Amino acid sequence: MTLRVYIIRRLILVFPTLIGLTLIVFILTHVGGYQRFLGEYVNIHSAIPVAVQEQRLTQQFHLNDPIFVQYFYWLSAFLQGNWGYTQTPIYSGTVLGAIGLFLPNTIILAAFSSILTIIIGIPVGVWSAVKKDSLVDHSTRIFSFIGYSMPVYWLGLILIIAFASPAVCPCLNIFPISGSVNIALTNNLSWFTSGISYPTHILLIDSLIHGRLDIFVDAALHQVLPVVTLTFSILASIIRVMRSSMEDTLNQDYIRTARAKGLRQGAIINEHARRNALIPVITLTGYTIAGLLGGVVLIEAVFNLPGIGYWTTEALISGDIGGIMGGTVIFGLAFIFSNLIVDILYGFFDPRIRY
Amino acid sequence: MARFDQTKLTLRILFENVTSAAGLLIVLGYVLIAIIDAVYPQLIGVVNAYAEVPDYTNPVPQPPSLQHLFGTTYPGIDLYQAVVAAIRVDLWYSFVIVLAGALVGILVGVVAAYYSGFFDEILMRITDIFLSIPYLPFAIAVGFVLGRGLDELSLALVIVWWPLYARYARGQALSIKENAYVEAARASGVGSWGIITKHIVPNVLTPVFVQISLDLGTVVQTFAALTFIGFASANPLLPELGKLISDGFPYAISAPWVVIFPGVTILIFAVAMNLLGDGLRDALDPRNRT
Amino acid sequence: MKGEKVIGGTRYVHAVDEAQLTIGENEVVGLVGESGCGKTTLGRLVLRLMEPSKGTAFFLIPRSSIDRYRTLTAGSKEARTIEREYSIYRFDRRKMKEFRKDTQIVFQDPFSSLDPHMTIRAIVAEPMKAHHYRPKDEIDSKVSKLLEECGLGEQFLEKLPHELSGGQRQRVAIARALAMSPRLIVLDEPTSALDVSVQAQILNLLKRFKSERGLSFLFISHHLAVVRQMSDEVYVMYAGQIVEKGETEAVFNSPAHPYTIALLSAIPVPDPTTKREKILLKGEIPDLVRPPGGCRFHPRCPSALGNCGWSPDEAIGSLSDVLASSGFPGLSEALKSRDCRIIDDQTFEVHTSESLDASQVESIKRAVAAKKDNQSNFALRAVEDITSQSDTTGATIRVRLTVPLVPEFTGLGTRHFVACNLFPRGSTGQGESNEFGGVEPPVRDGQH
Amino acid sequence: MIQETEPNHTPGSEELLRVSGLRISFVTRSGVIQAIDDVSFEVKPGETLGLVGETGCGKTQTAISIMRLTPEAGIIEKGEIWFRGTNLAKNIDKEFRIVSKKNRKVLKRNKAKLNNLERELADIRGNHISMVFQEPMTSLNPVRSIGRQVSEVLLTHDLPRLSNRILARHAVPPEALREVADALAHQRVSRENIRELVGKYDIPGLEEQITSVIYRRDISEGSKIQRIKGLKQEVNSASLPFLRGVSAQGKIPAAYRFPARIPILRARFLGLLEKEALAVSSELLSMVGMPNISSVLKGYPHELSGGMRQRVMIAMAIAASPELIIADEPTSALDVTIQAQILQLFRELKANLNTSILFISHDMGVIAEICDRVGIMYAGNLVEIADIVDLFSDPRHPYTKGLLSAIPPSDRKVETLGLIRGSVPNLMNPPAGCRFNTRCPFVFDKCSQMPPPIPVKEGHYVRCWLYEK
Repeated sequence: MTLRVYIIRRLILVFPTLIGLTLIVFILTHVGGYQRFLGEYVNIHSAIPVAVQEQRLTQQFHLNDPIFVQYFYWLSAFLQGNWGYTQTPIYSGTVLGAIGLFLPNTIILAAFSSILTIIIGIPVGVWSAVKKDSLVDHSTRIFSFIGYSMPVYWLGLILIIAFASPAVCPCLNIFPISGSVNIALTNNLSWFTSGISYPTHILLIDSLIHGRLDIFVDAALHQVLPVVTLTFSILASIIRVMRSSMEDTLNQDYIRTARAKGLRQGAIINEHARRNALIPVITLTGYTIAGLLGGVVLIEAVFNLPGIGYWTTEALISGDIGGIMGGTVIFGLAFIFSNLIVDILYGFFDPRIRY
Repeated sequence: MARFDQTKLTLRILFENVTSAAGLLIVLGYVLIAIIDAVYPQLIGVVNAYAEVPDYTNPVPQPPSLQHLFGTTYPGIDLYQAVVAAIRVDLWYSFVIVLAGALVGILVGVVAAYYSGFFDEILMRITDIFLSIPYLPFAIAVGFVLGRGLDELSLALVIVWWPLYARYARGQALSIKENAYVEAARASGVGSWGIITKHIVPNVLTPVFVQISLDLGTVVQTFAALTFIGFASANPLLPELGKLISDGFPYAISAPWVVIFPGVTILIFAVAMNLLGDGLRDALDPRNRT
Repeated sequence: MKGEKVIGGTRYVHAVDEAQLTIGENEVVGLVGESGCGKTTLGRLVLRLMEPSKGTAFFLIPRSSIDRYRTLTAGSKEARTIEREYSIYRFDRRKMKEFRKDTQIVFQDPFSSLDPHMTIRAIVAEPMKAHHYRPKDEIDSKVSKLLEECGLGEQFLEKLPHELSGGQRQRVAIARALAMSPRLIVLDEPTSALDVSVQAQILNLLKRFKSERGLSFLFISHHLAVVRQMSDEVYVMYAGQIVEKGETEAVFNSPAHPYTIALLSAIPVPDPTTKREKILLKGEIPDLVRPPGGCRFHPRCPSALGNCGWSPDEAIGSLSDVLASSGFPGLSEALKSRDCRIIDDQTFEVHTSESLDASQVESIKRAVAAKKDNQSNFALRAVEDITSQSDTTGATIRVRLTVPLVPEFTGLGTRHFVACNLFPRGSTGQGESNEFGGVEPPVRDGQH
Repeated sequence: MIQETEPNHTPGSEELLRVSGLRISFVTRSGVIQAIDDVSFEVKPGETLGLVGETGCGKTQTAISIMRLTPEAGIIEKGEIWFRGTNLAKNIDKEFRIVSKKNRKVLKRNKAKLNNLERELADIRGNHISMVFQEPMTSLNPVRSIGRQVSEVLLTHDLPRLSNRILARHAVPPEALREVADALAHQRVSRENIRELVGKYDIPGLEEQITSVIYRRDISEGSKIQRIKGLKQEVNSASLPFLRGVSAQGKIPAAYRFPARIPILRARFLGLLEKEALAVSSELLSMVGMPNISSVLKGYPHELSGGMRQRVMIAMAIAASPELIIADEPTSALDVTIQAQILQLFRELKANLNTSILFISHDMGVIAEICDRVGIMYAGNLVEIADIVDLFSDPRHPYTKGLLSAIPPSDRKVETLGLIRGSVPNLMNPPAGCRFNTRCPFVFDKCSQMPPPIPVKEGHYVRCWLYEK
């Protein structure tokens, strides 16, 4: 089986998972009758009275038919982009609209931290495995243990205290602790309203588009603490896995063979051990990504960043079904597709998997 | 007797490693506190183990002092008592969640692995689907639907957690099934049920047990995290660590202790649990037993 | 019997194909072959640890009924009644329970064949518990007695497997196998994982049990010397088929099948003075997903004939070599790059731009004839005829191969049979005798 | 290289490897295992010495320790390993020591010393001594192509050879090649007359190249001559000084270290050597009888059968034409017919390369087929060592006798096999004196002391009091 075949097969395997995801969301909206479902699809801002809307919805989604018929109609609506409405303090309108506004910020946050994690985590893990039982090793282990066990939102709070509380040290008040930008800079801007910037909704880009360097710098500063927090929370587990898998690899027979061939230490680690050691790390990336996405929710809540997570928590507090389900779907999709990419990478890394 | 020697050996290896020993002791300490708090709270100076005692005359958080060891949090709640009481709540729920999840998971996993084929396929697809949503958002959704009390929340977490164990137990069971002793048992007329109960489950339990110990720390965190973002609003005065942190959130800067103490309580427990889990894994790894 | 097992969920492998064997009362039957030849699968089929896709196995069937059965047409009413009565694949729950009691297995790897969580006592007692051995309170004494017989003292009862050496574990496994005093034990490479001196101990032990308890063994091993010591009859397997079978002494003293001969000559002899020349088989054991046609051994066979099942693919390979060295580079290239038409299992065509006259075709034939005795070109022996017709664009050569002949068992004297085209059926006067003919079940004389 | 030389070592002294008084211990949780005690033997140039014994007798550890590849838990406590006048086991006491830590023994390592050791040994491993391991499945890197795994040996140890080959192709005039080719076409082909043919024009690497073509198996006789004629190739002129530097200095010249690593330039410098290394690898693979090499070079270990993997291992072992090959049960994981092929291969290598081989096996038959001398090991002791014929014709040590009698003969049926009572002693507290005294049928009081190697015949020593004169 060639690599291409493997990739194609993997792509096909995505569909059942997607069906499952939608099915779960659909069932959740139907637990105990379809009232919650109606709640998701009724638009209270429209002129049409709720009762009428509900009646229409009942017809549109065939709510009186058997459940799988309903699923079918719901799915078609879902695929046509009708995801219902959300009413939260920070946004009120269609679910898709909300996602369009909030997703970019989340992506930025997640992207920054994942990149940081990879460029820090893997070398450190390798290093501490090679220098087993050395001071380096022990300190990285302690670090990863604490990082692994630290509640991420709490870490966020601690950072907030450290960088904002006068009790600690005014010298530390360099990083802003809340929101995505300093309101003072942005009030009565045409392209920035209620925490959302236009056109790309990514403030870092929009500020440059509108040539406002000061806003760009301020926005960048606002990103620092969240990114650091999120990175810290996932870095630990990556280092941990990388270290242990590198340790195993170094005990393999083929490493002994490499030594018997007279290869230098460097060559053994870089050319023989590292690639093998990465394979189990890749397989475990799925869980890391899950942790990352979970972390996003909490961190956006702590730092009031207008992202999907923030929106979802707002929806939870204000009991808004549309927001909850929308958030779940988006996180689910993000998770499924990032795992897809990981698996394809896996195919590149391990020649055995193609056979 | 041999089996006893095995347990002894395990403990010896566990205690040879200082960190895992420390982990074990700390965890035991937490459990002890929880138990005392449940049976005779006054012993550790807790007035009401089942609800926080607000003091609206002085709702603003007070710094740690002699009569308020950890200070107070909004609304005038003695943080020490709240934290101690919360330990009981969090430990209880976490244990329930993990054990329930593990139980379901082992059952599904082992059965799937033993009767491989179509049945296995179905079960694994289901677990895949459950695993295809990151657990935190999924738990939020399920919890929201079930209702936002702690019991509903833990039910939600069980629903999110069991597939992990199912996957894990299945993997273990599959490798065990390959061993010749399973086939030998079949050849000597032992029925399927006998093989599952006598050979597969006992051999699966050990690794799953390690997994449980590694997960407990995570579950405590997740549980607290969910209450932090607004679950458990059903019972505003229930002592719970995540909730305490979110209550203190607005005062974090002016009165840091309101978030520090509950957070540290979680952190220490999670660290201890992970240390213990790692120690157990090493202790039960055959390579380290010779 | 014919077994199938699945590999990787997609590819079906005929691990065992059309194999027949008989195990008589108090008889040791050896099953020899290299890894992946299907001997283990056959062993598991005999105990119904897996279901065959075709074929049957009889247990404790009276000689009379088996002889009768051979005369019947498959699927006929009477045949089915016999099957229902004696075929292990038709057994109902109760009969299966009995069967499990009467048969046992000992595995190769003494490490994975004992449950690491069970004490030796529990392991040996397991079969008795499974069969509700009565009286219960005697189980313990029986366990220690069995261990005693296998040379393990009381002190082992409460030990766990990992505290024992390989040899001791294998003794435990044997004790477990003997627990319900079975009639037939399948020994799947029982000593392959052991050291020579321990192996000797175990083999002697097994021999003793055979003579003392009148057991029957199916002794599976890749180690010919061991098989020779243990078995009364031996079956040689290659790539899922039995190629030679007969009384041990007959097979070992006068091996007939080229594979058996090569196998015997390949055993390293612990004696530096005897420098007998070896027959080195080239190539690998074939992949059973696509086994070679005809006699599965023909690609490696040092004395393969034209009709042993050569396919165009094989012929094309060596033909192109021959053409290369005898001045037909164009044709050779065409063949090498598989630029040729395979018409059917025996015929293929190759086209060349250079025109060929009769003499050149003749010279090709001569070259083929000259080269076909070099073992790497044995495929050429299958070349029956080479014809060419010229056309405007050049010439087309059509090569026809001999029709393969699937070897059948031929008797070489009493109770020694070989399936090889070197011994065409009837060549030795006596054909397949009933002893080995037909469906071959574990046979027991008299009633059970 | 380790500079200390053996005091009584004369350059022309006849043995290649001498192990003396070797003692290896393994520190485990439950105690210290005295795996090997007082093992001494030597390997002469060109000879094949066999080490036989049952599981846990320490034969493998002995072999591995020669290259100082003993696993984490094991240490060399005493002994010397002289290889070509260098003691590979010098200052072992500084590298490890056993310390008691709360009533159990643990190992302390001197990391710095060990790193130095590794660096020093790197020149010997794979270059002067190479190894073939038992498990061809796990001993090859699963995610590294065969080609790279073989060629990296050459790139580590044999840069001059590679550059010489390229230069030779560049330097040799085509007519010279034609002469050689024609000459070879007519006269009988042997290494001698090739050497003399090539001797006329002294071009380093030319002879090797011609022999490599001549001794390849995967080309038919006719085209070999063509190949030789076709040897000449164009080499990028910019890289000539680089190649000359390499063959002169035996390593990449300092001036080129950096440019050679720049991706674009790499192809001109390192790239050349890597390509040549691949070419040599394919020759090596054909020497070990590997079919369709070109695809194997690109392929990965899991695509090969056990026998083929083992051939790859052997190709790597002979790549840098070492003086000594240590083969640790190279055929134990293989089927009988495949084992026969590999043994045949070893015989050919012995004939063509005349390297010494230290051949470890548990199978007396295999040993009998391939070895010139053989040592019998039991429970960490070398109990008997003798010329192969002597040992089989008149074994002296009771263990050797028992072992030989326990082998099931393949040519006749015997009623019961001879056997050795009891089982191997636990090496955590081995019996005092001769370790076989717990099972020996002839045991007597004297056996409580360790017997010295007692000569019973020229080159035949046995550690047993029965033969004390």
